[in-house]
Amino acid sequence: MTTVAKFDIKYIQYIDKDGKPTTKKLPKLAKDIDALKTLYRSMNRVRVLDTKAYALQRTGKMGTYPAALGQEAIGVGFGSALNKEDVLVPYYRGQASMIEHGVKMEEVLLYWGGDERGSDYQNAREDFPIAVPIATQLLHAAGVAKAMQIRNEQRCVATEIGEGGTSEGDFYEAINVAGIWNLGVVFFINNNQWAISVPSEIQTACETYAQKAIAAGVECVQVDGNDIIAVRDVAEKAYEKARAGKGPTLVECISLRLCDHTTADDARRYRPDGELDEGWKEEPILRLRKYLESLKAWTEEDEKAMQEELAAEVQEAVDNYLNTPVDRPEAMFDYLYEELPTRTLEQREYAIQVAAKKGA
Amino acid sequence: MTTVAKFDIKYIQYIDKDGKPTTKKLPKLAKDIDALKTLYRSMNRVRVLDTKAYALQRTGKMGTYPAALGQEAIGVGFGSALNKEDVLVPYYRGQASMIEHGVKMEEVLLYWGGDERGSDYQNAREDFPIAVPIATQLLHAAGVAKAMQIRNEQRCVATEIGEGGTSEGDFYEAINVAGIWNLGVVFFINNNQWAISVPSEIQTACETYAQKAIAAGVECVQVDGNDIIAVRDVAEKAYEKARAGKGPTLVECISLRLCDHTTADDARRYRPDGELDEGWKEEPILRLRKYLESLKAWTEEDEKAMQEELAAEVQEAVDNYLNTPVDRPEAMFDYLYEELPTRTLEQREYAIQVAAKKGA
Amino acid sequence: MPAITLIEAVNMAMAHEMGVDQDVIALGEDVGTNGGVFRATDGLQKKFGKDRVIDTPLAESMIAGVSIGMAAQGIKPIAEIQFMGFIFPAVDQIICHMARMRHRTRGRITLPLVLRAPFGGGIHAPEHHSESTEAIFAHIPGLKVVIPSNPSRAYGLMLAAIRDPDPVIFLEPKRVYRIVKHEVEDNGEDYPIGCCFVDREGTDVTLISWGAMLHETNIAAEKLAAEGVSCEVIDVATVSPLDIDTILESVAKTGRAVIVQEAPKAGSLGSEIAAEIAEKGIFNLLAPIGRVSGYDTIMPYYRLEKQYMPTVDRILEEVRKTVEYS
Amino acid sequence: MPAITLIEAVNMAMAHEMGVDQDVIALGEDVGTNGGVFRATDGLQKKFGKDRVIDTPLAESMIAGVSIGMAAQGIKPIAEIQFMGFIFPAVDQIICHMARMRHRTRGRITLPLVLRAPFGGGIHAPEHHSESTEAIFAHIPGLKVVIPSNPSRAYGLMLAAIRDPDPVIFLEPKRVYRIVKHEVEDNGEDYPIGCCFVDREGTDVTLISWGAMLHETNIAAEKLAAEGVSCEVIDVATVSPLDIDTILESVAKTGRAVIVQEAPKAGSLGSEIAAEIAEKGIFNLLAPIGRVSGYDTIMPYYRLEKQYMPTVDRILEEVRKTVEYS
Ligand SMILES: Cc1ncc(C[n+]2csc(CCOP(=O)(O)OP(=O)(O)O)c2C)c(N)n1
Ligand SMILES: Cc1ncc(C[n+]2csc(CCOP(=O)(O)OP(=O)(O)O)c2C)c(N)n1
Ligand SMILES: [Mg+2]
Ligand SMILES: [Mg+2]
Repeated sequence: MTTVAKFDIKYIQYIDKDGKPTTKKLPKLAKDIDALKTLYRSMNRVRVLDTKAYALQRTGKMGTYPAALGQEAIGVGFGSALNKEDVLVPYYRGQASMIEHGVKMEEVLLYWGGDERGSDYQNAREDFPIAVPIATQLLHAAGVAKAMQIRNEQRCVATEIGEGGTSEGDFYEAINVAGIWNLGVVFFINNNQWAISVPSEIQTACETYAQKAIAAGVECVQVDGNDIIAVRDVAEKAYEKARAGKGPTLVECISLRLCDHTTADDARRYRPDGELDEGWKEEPILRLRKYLESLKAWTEEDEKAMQEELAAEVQEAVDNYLNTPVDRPEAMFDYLYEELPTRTLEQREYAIQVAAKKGA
Repeated sequence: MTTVAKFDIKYIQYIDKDGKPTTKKLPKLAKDIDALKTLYRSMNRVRVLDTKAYALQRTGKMGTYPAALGQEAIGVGFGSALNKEDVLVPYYRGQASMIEHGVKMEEVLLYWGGDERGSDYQNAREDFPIAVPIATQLLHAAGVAKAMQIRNEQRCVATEIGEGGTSEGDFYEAINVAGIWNLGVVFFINNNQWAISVPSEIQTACETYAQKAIAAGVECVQVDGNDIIAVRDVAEKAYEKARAGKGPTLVECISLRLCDHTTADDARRYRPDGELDEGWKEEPILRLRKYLESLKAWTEEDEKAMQEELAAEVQEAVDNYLNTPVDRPEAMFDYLYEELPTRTLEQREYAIQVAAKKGA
Repeated sequence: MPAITLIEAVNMAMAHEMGVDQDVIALGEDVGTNGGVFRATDGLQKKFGKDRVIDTPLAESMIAGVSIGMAAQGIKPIAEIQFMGFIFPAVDQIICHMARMRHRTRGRITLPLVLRAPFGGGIHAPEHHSESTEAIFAHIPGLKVVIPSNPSRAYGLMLAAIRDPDPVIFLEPKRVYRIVKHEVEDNGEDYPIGCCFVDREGTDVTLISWGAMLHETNIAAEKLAAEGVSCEVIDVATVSPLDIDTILESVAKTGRAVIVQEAPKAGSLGSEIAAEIAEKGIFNLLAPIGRVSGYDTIMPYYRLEKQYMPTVDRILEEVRKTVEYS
Repeated sequence: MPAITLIEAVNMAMAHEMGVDQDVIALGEDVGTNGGVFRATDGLQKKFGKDRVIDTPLAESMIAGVSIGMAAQGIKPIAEIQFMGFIFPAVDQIICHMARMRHRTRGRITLPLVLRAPFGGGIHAPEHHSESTEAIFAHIPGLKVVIPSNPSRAYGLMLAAIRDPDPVIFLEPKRVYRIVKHEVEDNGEDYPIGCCFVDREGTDVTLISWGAMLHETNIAAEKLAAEGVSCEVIDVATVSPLDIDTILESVAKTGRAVIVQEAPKAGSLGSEIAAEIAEKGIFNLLAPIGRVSGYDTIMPYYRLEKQYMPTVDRILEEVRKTVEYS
């Protein structure tokens, strides 16, 4: 019996839950106050948006919405590290990274508000729309990276998935092809510890989600997903590697879903007592604030001012969303193909008539 | 940066290509001459059957057929270690294990000869028919094991897949669920180094196929698939563990496909020069013969007698196959549901008429 | 006897059969502690334990494939696909194995299993949660595809599906999960699979529908009755294998037919029914077959979904046209 | 100009377009060194290199999903699914993404890709290698489904499929891969997608078919001509979106229609065509629509496949019945 291969999984954390550094070897970012403030603001922005979206849903002005409460460091961390010309392939709980990469908040609201125009991103033209069918998006990310490789471009692709989603075959097929083709794609797992009501103990026998990359010969690492400095630093390095043609990385980010799965869910049905209390002690925003405060870089006034600004910013997006009139009925048909077949053209005319009658 | 998980992959071999033990800690089987002779005969039987099937195909008496040339130790090894009440869920190149578990050779021939009755195994009533859609069978194996678990039975399940097939999502979904449900199933990978024309260098970036099990938290091991003593010994232990409710194992067996992919393939289009010459030096039958000879347990006369007996045995199966008349046309309908719907009943009558006219 | 909703009827049928048959088990994503995202399996895990009501990992091909393996051993799995839009990863297992295991083993291995999925639009659900793709499964020989339209039928047909020795795809019209209640006795009596139900007898025109659309269809029939148009309303219920005889008989009587469905029109179940009428009852027809249908386009997100879904008005218009045709 | 087979025409069209458009690439299992198990991509890797003719790992969902990603970036992938029986793991990617990317991004992201697969029975292939499941894809809005029936059409339609800005499922009737040869000039001229072809003009009855079955249909038409029955033969070619107008016009002229297909009957493309004729041309019909079809059962293994597949005799019988009907 000989040993033919060996693997280990590393865990990265720079700032602990009390905002204290856990190592002396901090990345540059840990000292870049402006950058940290921007990240802090971004995480708060997502939280304000999510809260607002919840309220809209509760008052009948929005459809089902998946908040990212407690998981803001992940999306903001890896989303903000992307260059504009990189491509983001998000999952449904991806608003944090999407907004960082240029998707407008009102676009996010439009999408969940039941309007396809929410995916016609005005800034992030190459980014993929949200993928609801779980794990499918990872293959698209691999394909985008393959296109970049074929054209010899120094860009990269980031994509995200929940820890539950890693049980899908598409997850594995994507990391496997990324491995063998040496694609410039970085896979982020938001391990928020729940897949709706299903905890990790029911999802997989793995000790870590990072180790799933071993099945694809892909480099991997586990990160404290509540530590945005760690997430962002790991993302930057993985992107550099990807852009340099040195292949994919899989990053497991450990967080906790502090909210319901979506507005349609009630986590009290299945969440063990005490979990939330513990979770709130770990959450990423307070942690960064404590760290900033420890550097004397953040005050109560800063906080107040920022919260007011963010409220206004989000409100503007909400207003834009609410003021967007429902699309024309024929929009159901107008983007099906470049050119609509005759048969469907007749249906389009009919739909317009029906709508006109209803309107009348 | 801390290390949170560690893994290594072991490789097992007892007998090298010259029939020499590579360790002093040999399993009992290595000294059980009768058992070894039976295994030797079984491997030869498959080889004779495959040769015959090829000849039948070449003369228009059979459909496409996938031989197991050079891979006989794998199927014979793990198939023979099963108990009768265990369940086998084979893949299309699975004749070696199938025959070991009671499937008749004429049934194998009937299946590839285009007759569904080939899957109505007379002895192995619970075994699954061959799965052509790659990797799908692994999920069935997991399901069978789950049924055994629900009923608290001390049985186990064995299933097989090619190394190329491990790239399919179903492979991963199956090992993942087997891991988390702690199922009594053993997954054998026949790593014959080719998936039709695709070598491992194009299939996956993994150093080993065994390590794919790490993604599922499943125990795994790599075995010399040309060493039937190793395969059989590993299989026995894995089954014992499975029957005892201690969960799944994944076993990668390294071999080489010495034949074309199937009768429909021509490996000369893609196989590198010299590979076959090297491969023939490693192959499992000669190796076991050398080992037996080194124990003075096998002579040229034994060989001759055995080959004659096997030729007769296989010829009988071939005759039975060739003498099986084509099924009734209405057999197309008779097993679709327990009870055929009226509509389809009419089609059945019609098909009988059409056949009668043709016959006339 | 309290009145119950369609989803409660599904639950009651599962609970009933699990109570009398040890081999029946339920599995799927979130079916355990959570009782299913629509609560179809509510309370079942508490009642029957974690061994018989199983929360699975998130993988639909796995759910289908593992169910096949279990069923081959005589377990009778009721597997939930959380929404029909997520059944597609399981299609390979459904088409290549589920539908054909009995056939390909010449009856040696049979698969007594049920694959449940909520489907259809109209509840303001997110993308991929509102499609009606029953036609895909209805085209696959070896499957049975059942769609209950109300609580009583949901109870009776679910019992029949579980007891059926062959695989049944059981599609639940989630828009009507809770809009009507029936008094349903938990008496274990199943309804026949493979038969249409006649919801309403009539003489002027046959309205043919299934699932949620039956509600609009019945409302339309009621309104038309007030106008003096006598509609026969047929609930197809088992969309495969299709009970075409009941439909043909009705059309022979009325001479006119209107098919009402939510799915896109091209290559749909409505096409199949129309084709059968055209083949076997064409000269009974006094008017072209009317069809009220979803459009041949992607199911829109919810702001436009009302524009997509057939309405009572659209049905009325089509029926009037068909009845007035001469 | 040498005469070439259907599969050579497919190869020639791919080679042509790869020659003139750098963005066109081919991928799939065994498409590289091996040139495809049927040799559809023979020689392409040698000519265009490993970057443009890519042997993939063995995973169909991956092939489809990665093609979507590439196409979103303006690459034009021609992806091969080795046999149509193995397309099912990719169905989720096809239905949930491929068919709707343009739609759901309001035109922002489009997918100029082709998914090729050989299909159909009659070549003594193993299990799962002989089915005809075009109806599944023809029911999905947002896809185009093209089936060439001969070498010239294979060349022209493949070029059109590659150039089409939207996803095209290109199904190749493998039974006729090599049975006829046409002189096809490699001139880069495409044929229109979305149009039927009229193979033969006639006045008594319209025969409607596609793919391999067109061969039996044309033979039958020839025989019937000798009997004095004048058949119009239509090659549907694009099974979705369907060019129903050409079919309706022909039926308006002949008053009789017979549909010939290899797929099972229930919920098939033949049903769709029959339903459309019944809806829009019913009173032009002098006889019920005839249908010659595979049966509603699992495609048998090869010893019985001849019993399953429609034959010239079955077509003749149905056409005679339809023509004699009065
Ligand atoms: C293929 C598929 N199956 C099922 C669902 C329904 N569903 C939506 S979210 C979810 C749980 C996902 O959990 P996880 O991957 O951990 O991501 P999270 O929501 O926790 O971020 C499920 C089952 C889906 N969207 N897609
Ligand atoms: C889902 C699916 N895709 C493709 C095929 C076609 N096919 C048959 S065998 C094969 C190669 C399999 O290679 P491997 O898994 O290594 O097994 P081996 O044949 O070498 O034993 C392929 C691609 C198939 N049968 N099923
Ligand atoms: Mg999660
Ligand atoms: Mg192999």
